[in-house]
Amino acid sequence: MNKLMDLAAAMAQIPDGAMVGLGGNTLNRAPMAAVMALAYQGKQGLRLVKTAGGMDVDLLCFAGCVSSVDAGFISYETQYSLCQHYRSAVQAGKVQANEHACYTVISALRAASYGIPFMPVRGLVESDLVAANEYFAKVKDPFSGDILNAVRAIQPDVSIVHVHMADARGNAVIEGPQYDDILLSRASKTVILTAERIVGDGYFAASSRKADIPHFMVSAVVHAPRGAAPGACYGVHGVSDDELHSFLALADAEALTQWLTRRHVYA
Amino acid sequence: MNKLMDLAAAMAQIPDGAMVGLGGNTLNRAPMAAVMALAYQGKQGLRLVKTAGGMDVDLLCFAGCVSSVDAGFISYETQYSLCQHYRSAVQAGKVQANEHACYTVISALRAASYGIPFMPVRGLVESDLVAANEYFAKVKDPFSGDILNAVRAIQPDVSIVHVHMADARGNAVIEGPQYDDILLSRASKTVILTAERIVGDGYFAASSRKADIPHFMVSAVVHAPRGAAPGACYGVHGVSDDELHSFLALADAEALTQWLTRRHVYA
Amino acid sequence: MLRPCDMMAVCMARLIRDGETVFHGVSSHLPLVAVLLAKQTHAPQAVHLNIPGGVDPQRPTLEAFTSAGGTLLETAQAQFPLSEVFDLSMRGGLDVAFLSGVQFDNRGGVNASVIGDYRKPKVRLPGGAGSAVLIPTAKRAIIWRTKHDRRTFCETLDFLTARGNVSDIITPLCHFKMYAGELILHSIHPNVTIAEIAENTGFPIRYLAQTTTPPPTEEELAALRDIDPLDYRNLEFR
Amino acid sequence: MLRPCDMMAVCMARLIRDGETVFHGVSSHLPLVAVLLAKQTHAPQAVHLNIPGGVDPQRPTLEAFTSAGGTLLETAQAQFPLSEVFDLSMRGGLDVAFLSGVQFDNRGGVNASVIGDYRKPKVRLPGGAGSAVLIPTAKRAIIWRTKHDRRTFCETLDFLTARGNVSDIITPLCHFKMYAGELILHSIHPNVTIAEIAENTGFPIRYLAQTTTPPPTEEELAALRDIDPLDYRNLEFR
Repeated sequence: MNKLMDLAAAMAQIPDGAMVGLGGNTLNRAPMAAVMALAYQGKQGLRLVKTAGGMDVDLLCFAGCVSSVDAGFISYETQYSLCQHYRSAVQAGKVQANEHACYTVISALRAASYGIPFMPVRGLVESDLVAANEYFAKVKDPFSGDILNAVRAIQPDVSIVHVHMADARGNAVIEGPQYDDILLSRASKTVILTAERIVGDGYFAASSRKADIPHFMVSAVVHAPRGAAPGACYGVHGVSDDELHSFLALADAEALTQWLTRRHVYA
Repeated sequence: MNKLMDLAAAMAQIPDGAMVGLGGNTLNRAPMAAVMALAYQGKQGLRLVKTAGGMDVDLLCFAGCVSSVDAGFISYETQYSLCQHYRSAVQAGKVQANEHACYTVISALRAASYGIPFMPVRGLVESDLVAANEYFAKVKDPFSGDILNAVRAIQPDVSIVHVHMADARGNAVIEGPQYDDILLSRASKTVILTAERIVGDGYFAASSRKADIPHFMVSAVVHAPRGAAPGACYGVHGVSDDELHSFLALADAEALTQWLTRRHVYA
Repeated sequence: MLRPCDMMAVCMARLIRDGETVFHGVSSHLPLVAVLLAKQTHAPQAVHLNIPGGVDPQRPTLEAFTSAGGTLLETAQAQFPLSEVFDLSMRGGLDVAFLSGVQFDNRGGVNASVIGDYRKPKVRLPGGAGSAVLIPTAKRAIIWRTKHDRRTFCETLDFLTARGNVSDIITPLCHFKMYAGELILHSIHPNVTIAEIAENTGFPIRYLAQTTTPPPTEEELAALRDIDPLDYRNLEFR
Repeated sequence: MLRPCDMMAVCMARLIRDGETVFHGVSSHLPLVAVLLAKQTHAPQAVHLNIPGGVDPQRPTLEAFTSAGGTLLETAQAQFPLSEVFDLSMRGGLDVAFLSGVQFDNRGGVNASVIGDYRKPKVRLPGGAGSAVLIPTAKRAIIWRTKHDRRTFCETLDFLTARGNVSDIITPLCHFKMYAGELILHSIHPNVTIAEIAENTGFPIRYLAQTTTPPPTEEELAALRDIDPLDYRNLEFR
């Protein structure tokens, strides 16, 4: 089955209110082209899931697309500093920040992947996060009777992952660091891929490097070269300093719309 | 740190009564050279762990080294049929067969790897295995109140994994199917590697194929070409039909000792 | 001469629908061949899953000693090993699992564990492998068993390894199907009589209609020879 | 002129013992440089773990925009990504985790979450990343913070992201150590006075002895320039 489509059509599959997992890590291989298309399409009420987000989460918060963010860390890292739009949206009560440890996002995704409703977790021994969030609870080890923490499963409706290579059916390879993307693909109901390069149907069968994401988990494949820009894509390009600064300098929603429109026209 | 040693020295690290995880699957890449050395050294009371075992488990049961086997399946598959020594030992009450679903072995190893005492599992809905085995229990989902099954963590004292390549520090690669060996390496307190090939210290740093098992989990590295024979090792050799038949024809413990001694002399 | 192994492989293959995710494990040459047959005939988009983790191996070289070897991975498109196949089933995404066993009752129960007492067995069997978790979670568990006698198809199991979503049982004599919670005779293989089945089955044979399993077509037989030139589908009968 | 970033990197590096497993995360150029420095000097067998999963990267090219990029993997020996590093810590196998935060009390508590109320925060901070699970499970959590003022080192945290095994806190002014459950002044960096520290710390400064942090040696400074020629260890001070 040929799942190739353009970015707009793929993003149109995602309804308002969807829980959306985002691949990559901070400015590394985040699915930025897809994120910009979501913003351009004016999605509402997205519930974002990521271990460590950056510009992806910030941009979607800026564009007013987001109702909640489940993550361990949201920042551009040191060089490009804080996610001011995320921060403002949370402080204004527009976005609910569900703070996890990065590991409890991983644990929650594992639970979804394993079809179980929760995952026991070490850690969180003394932390206000446990009492503050309904997705943490205490569970009793049925063998020893000991009490430990548990996190509720997180099953995104869809995850968007930017990959280096995909075939038209959705078999895909990520080169270099994979971050939590393979797990995200398993935990989610479906996966939308943006890919630097589309390879032929026989490519992976003939290669000793097999696809990391098998086709039957994937509902759409988008050819999106530089689909992680202005962030970096391992082995392909680094960050685009100018583009990042042009985004960070945007004054308001109107400026963002113009910025997105300009990029959309050029896409 | 150079962890290279001969097979006898590596196996001497394993005390009687140890819980030992075995890599590979049925006759595929089981650590047979190590298994024969354990038998030759006359280990007692080993508690074996494997998803699907074959000749490895059968030989150790034949040699009287085993007190229990936690596994989902024990057989040579169809061509070489049943593990008669395992079967006899269990029927004679010498070996305790702790039957799992292969997946509950995986779940139990995951629990150990994640540092948690149990793992919730779907499945086992209607099965006498749950009541018959103390390592299964019911656990309540703290979020919904639903009851589901749980399996107790299994943390082997040591796992023995036969790999294609290792460096002297213990970085190792498995080519082709990895079965549950990567998980075994994470769940166990330590790992002993037998390797088809020893590569130099800079090998993995220079290669785009990074080691699957990192050195700091490994306590011994043994150069053991054909270390999976008479079973198969993917990409290296198939099964040795003659050797398998010579083993399967052994009449009693004395014949086994002679067979092991002959192999040991030739090793 | 119609061989049971060919009839069984074809009967199993026809149960696979196009696009379904299908798993088989170890000691499973018959289902392995059946999946490859289905993909080569009516179900090209079925997704072949296996223990070494090769998704949709393309014309793999079969190996006599294992149905879980590396040749299933080396020609595959993607890697998706056993642990992930199990996970897929646990979260409701596996359509078909091929499994076997040693005793079966007429309510879809399977024993692959022991004859006699669990802790002091008269016969220790290999074990259920994936059965205990796959039978309740896969949408359909299809059972094949090359023995069909009264000890195999019995009133009462010595031990219940699993019960759940068994949908079909294929034997050298017939095709059973679960219907309203009961294992009923669905079709009788060519050259087999219902009396023969009744004689070799430890519970009463019930059916909605007496039908004959359509014999393998020439196309199916040719595909079988092509897929499995060394006749490993017959291993369990040798 | 001794720069705070050099003093901090050296101070952090010296806390790493040979053979230890050591992890740092995102926004962590200072610990990244510190780990590489330790491995190049007194702790060649320390095991460097990071988010992209590169175990012991060899002379990696550092990147300004991230401390979790692919260059840490491409020169590595083995792959061991974030999820596995966390697992390692959860099962008791991680010796050192480098973490940061925004507020610290004198009992080893860390706030990286919010200023003000959790649900209606005055300031939403980036979040604790691994802190809530690593601080209680790693054998030692070493904190670095490039700000040292009374809002950062305070009597009462707005929110407790984590408390546990914090062993050391390194700032531009000094090195704190946990001792009997209390954060005490361990050593004062060169050219800093104890009055300056007291003035900028929101809880009473206590100590067993007034000592000065040994300044970086020539060898350490040369190694720093070699490891980090583009001076990313100073990013947080720019």
